[in-house]
Amino acid sequence: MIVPLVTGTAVAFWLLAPIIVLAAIGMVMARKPVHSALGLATVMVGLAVQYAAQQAPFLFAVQIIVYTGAALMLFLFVLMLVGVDSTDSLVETLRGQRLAAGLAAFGLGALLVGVMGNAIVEGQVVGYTPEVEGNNVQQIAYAVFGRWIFIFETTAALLITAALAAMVLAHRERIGGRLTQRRRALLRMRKYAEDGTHPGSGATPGVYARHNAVDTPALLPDGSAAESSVSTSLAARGDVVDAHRLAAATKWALDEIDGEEPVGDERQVLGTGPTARGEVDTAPRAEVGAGDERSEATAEEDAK
Amino acid sequence: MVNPLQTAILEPVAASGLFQMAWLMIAIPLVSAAFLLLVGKASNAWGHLLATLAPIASFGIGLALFFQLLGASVAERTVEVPVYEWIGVGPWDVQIALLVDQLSILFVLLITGVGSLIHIYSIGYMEHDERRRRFFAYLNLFIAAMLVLVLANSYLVLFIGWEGVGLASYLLIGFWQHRPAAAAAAKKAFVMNRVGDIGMALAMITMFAHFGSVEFAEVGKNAAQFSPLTATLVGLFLLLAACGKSAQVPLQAWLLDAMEGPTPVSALIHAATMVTAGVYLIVRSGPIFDQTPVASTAVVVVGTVTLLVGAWIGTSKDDIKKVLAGSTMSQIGYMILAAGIGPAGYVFAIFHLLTHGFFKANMFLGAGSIMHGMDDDVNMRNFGALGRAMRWTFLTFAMGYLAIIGFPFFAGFYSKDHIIVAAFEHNMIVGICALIGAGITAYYMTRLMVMTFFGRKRWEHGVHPHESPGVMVFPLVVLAILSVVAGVAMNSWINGWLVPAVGGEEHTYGLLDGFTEPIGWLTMGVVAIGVVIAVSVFKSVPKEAPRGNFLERAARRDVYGDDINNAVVVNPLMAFIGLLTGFDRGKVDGAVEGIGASTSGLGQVLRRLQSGYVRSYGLTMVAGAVLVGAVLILGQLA
Amino acid sequence: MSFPLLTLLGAVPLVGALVVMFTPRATGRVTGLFISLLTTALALVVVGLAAGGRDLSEQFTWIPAFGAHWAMNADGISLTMVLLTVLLTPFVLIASWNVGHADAEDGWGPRAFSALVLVMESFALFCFMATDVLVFYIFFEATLIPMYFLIGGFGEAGRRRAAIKFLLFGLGGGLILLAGVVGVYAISAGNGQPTMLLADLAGMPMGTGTERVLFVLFFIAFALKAPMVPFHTWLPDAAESGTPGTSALLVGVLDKIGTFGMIRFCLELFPGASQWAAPVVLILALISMIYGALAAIGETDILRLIAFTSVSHFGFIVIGIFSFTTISMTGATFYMFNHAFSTGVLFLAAHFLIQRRGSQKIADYGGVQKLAPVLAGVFLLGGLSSLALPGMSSFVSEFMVIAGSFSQNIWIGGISTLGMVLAATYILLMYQRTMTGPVTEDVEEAFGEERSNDLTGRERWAVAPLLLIIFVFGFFPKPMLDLIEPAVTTTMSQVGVSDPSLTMEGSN
Amino acid sequence: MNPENYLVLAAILFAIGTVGFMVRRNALIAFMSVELMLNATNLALVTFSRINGNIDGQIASFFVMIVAAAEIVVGLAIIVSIFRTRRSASVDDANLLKF
Repeated sequence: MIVPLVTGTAVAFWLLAPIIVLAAIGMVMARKPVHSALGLATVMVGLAVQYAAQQAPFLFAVQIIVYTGAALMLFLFVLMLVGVDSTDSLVETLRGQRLAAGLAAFGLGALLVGVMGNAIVEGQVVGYTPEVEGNNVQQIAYAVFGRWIFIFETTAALLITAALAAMVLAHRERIGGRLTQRRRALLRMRKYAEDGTHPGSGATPGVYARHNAVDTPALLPDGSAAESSVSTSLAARGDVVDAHRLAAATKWALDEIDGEEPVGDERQVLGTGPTARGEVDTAPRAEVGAGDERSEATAEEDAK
Repeated sequence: MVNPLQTAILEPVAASGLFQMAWLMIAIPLVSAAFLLLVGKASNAWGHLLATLAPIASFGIGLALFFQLLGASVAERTVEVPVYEWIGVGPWDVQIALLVDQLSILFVLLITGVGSLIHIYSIGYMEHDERRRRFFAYLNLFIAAMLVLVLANSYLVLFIGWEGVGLASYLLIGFWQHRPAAAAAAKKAFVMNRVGDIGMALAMITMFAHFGSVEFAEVGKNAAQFSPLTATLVGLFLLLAACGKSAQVPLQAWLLDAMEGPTPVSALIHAATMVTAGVYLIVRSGPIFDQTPVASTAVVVVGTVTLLVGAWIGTSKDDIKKVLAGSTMSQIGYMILAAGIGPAGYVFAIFHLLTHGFFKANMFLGAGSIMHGMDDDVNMRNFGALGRAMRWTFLTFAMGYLAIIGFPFFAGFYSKDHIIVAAFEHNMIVGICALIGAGITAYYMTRLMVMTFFGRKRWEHGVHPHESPGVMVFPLVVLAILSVVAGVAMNSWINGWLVPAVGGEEHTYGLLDGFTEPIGWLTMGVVAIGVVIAVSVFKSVPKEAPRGNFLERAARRDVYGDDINNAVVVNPLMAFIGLLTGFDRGKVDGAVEGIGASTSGLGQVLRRLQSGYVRSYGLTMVAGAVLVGAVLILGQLA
Repeated sequence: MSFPLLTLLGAVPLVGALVVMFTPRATGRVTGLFISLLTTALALVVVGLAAGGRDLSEQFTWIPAFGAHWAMNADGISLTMVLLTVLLTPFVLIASWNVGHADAEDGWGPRAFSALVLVMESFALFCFMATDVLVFYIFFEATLIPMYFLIGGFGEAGRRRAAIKFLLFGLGGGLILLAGVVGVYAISAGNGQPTMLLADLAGMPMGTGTERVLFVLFFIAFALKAPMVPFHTWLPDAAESGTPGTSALLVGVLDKIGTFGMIRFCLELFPGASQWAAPVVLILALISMIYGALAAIGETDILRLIAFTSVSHFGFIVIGIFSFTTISMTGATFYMFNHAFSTGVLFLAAHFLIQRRGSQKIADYGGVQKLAPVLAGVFLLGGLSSLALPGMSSFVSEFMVIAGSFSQNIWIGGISTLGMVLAATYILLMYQRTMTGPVTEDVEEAFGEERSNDLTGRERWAVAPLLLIIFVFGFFPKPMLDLIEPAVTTTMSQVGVSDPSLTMEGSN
Repeated sequence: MNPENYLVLAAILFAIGTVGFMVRRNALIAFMSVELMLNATNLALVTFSRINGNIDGQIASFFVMIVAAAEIVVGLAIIVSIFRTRRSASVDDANLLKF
């Protein structure tokens, strides 16, 4: 039985091609920009392997290091700046854009395949005729610094201008002077004088609360939770512990002091009832003030 | 029935001596007219006197030429006076040249003679008109144009005079332009003359196409070479021209409206001279009409019909000038009838034309002096018993009246009698119509005389007619004498004089022929009947015109001539023009504006492509790339 | 090829226009008039020399690649056109003395008017004298510019729109002509050395198909310029909203380039095709003549009416040209010469009338003859020359056109005589409605006793010479006809047609 | 191994890149799609270089990478500056330059 001559490049190609295509489609279809970036990274790496398979080791290296490594990472930087958490709705606003785009792209693809198809007759491969002895890198170096030296220098100029352009574009003139510590204090007091905002720093998470975890909001003297004490990205993600349950005990005590009929049954208030998140608190009933029940609930909740 | 009489064609003789100055006759009135118009107000005081001298001077030259021709032998009586070369292009060699022969000299004498008398008359008549100078200038212009018409040696030069006369009549009819009726009448006259001029133009261009020249001599010589169809066509075209100018049936509506002009104008232009131009044209084109019996019969028919229509109109018009205009139309019908008969009738046509010139001018001037006395009122129902009030006018008018009805020994008797005789020889029905025409003429002329001069006074209160001043009465007297004497003087002489020029055979007519032939008696009988009926009917004349029977109502509406013209030509043309203007504004312009509007509309649509979305631009780019690629590939494959 | 006199003649008004622009505002008009009179004098000298047999043709190679030469020549026909331009322009300048706002700061004052008129005169002269297709084409298009500003800058309310419409029609025509010129170049290049010279092109052999196509192109361009019916709607609009002085020049000079072009280029370059197309063209011209006359009768605006009369007259001219007889073509050329003056007088008289009363509508007038007899007289004389009264020059030309076309085709000649009646109707109808009848009250206060503004001295001097020319050439057309006839016979021989033999050889 | 496969792959990637650019509203994603298209072209260049046995293909691809780098820098700078002023990175929001 003849074992089909399967060369390394064929394996590389047939293994990676589907992955690359799927990654590309993933990049286009992903709702979160970060996922698209990852898709693109996969495509680039896959292509790098193809370069290697096509006897272009130098390009393989450059692709991985320079292109994927640096350029793509820039994307991630900007993604972070622009708002990594923004998910785009895939609903199409322009009428008929999606259908037309699909058609156009299909036409383009067919056209390219057709054109390239008859550009190559039965795909014979001609080996490299090296102008200078040495491997691929020497030849590229010879060519780049030989024939194409002029273009090489122009690209150098191009890169400098690009860098300069980026700085110019992203630069923002500082309008006011540098905010020194003295000025910050002065401003804080002025703000307090004018509209009575609290000059001191807000409460950090867990202050006077029954727990000092990052996601537990601080409790203000009147028992309400201080929103500003928890990081906005956590709040955006919805991982903030419900302050109501924490404040219940204080509130129960205050009602007791004022002689009013305390709200809610004793069991719930003291943490032996169903937790704020609606599931029955199966933990064994313990005396009031035992911190560990609290930690079990939160651990449970964190797991979710 | 081709007429056996052969039209004489004489070789014109070169001008010599006084003849070379013949063009002066035209130049004097033309220069004086131009002078009066250009000099303007300065010449108001004496302008009209200068203007009167001009036709008198031309009359003098004319008389001198006449006597020279009388003295010359028959062969030398056709004299050609070259003036200068007008159009010398390609095959054409059109000369401005005058032709003085027996026929044209008679016309010259008529025009300048009657013209001078009317100028003298106008001095009195236009006494208090502030634009008198302009009136006399136009009269001189008319005399000059009419002389060009009769002295021309070719149809083209005749055409200059023809249109010049049309212009002069336009200016004179519309002299009192502030009156809308006069302006409309003037325009109508000019346009209808222009319709006739189409006939003239068509005739001329046919001659040019066939002979390369339009001189009477050339055309006369080569007329035989015309094919029967062309000859008939040219004949009919000339008839159309004659109808236009002489107000014959198809184109007669303008003559009655032309009475809007001052009375001397009516006398000169619409009685004596211009309206007879048509007859002159037909007599001059004798050789052509000889070739085409069809056209000749057409002329006879037109003449007869107009003869009857004119007389019919004359019977029940209350405006004295309209009656005289109707009678002019009828008398010219007689002349056209005579001219249509062929060479035999030419002489009688001209003879009647001359006598008619005298007595019709006399009666028109008489009417003018009556209007002068009656504060410009023309309605005969307000006249009556003027005989006693205006002795001289009454006497001279009576002479004219007797002449026109053909009272024995008066001018009309001789000239009309011959025509009726010739008519009977030509065709029985035509003869009878001519006879009936004579009867009706007698009827309406007597009606006019009775209503104006006899019967009870029906004057408006505050009107007291008085005799016109001497300067107006003098021409009346001269014309009256002429309308009496002219018949007798010319009866035997005119045939011998004209036959060499216009054809027909020599024949001497005695003074008493009228009494020897049965037709003469017949005519006198019919005339007598007409007079008796008129006198009896118009014993008492009611103030208000009675409703009258169908015939009278038709006559009052000019035999519905205007209504026919409007219905057949004017209204449809105006409707079509309205349509056309709408079409031009709407469609043609619309199409042009439409192109403009549609381009900007397209612009509005394409504007939307710039949607502002980068992604749609991307799509357009990719689609474009694909298209280009596809085209290239297809190009390769094809 | 001695001293380039013809180029000098064309250049004088152009340079003059520049001089006028730099003279102080007050004397601008006077210098403008002086320069136009100078051009007239120079033109008369040129005509004298040319008539005296001197060869004034000039030829300098200009663009060897196309074979384009700066070639000028003055034969009978172009001399007539030159004469008509130089004779009409000074009097239009005199008549439109106070056109434009005298103290206009934005330059649209009378000085700008004179300058633009001089520029237009210069381009027209070059057009008439050019014997090189490219030079003719360039000036054919160039004349649009000054005329656009003349219509757009001075005149009534809708002038901007009319100016644009005029320009678009002109450019449309120009475009079609350009296609023709390119075709001619292609053919001449095909037959060896590419040349634009009329002399070389005349005998150029070309396929009947191409010759016909080129003929159609040239003819449509010229039919657009000299408005024939389907393309005529720009002329009434331009005349209605431009100043009558401008319209006189537009109709008198500019539109003649169209008909002149027909003789000089359509006939001489494409003889075969002209004869092939002659019947169709004649019918089109006949329709144009009758359509123009009927539209004139139905018109209510004086200037539009006069514009439509010109459409009718152009119909006559084209009938004359395409009847291919010596008489009709000489008649047509002489017609172009007379039409300029008869319509010029009409437009200028209308100008004086409208200047006094302010409105262009016929209905607003009545009885002007009583208060301004001289103005009415001039208006009547202009009208009479327009309806071709014998004794006036237009009769000679109109009669020659009718007779010439009749001898070639009985029906065309026959129907064209209708024009005489229609002309009489629209002229006298207009005259009756405006001049005669009782004096209406607003005519009274416009021409009233106290202001007694009949024609002033200046206005009489503007119109009198034109009338003199009409009468002189009415009675003595010989000098002009002798000038035109040789050129027409050469054109006829080039087109290869001869006069129809007289059916009966009458010896005259 | 027939090089044509690589070209087909390049064509598919290029087509996906164009779809990405035309369909997605987020500027960064569109930008990434452009990068994807560039990578596709690089693949094609390398493939042709190998087919024709000439090193220039690889050099061209190399230069494409350089230019891509410059382009990314400037592109991202622009996107950041737009984001900073408009608080949104959507391509469709910047649609004022229209009819």
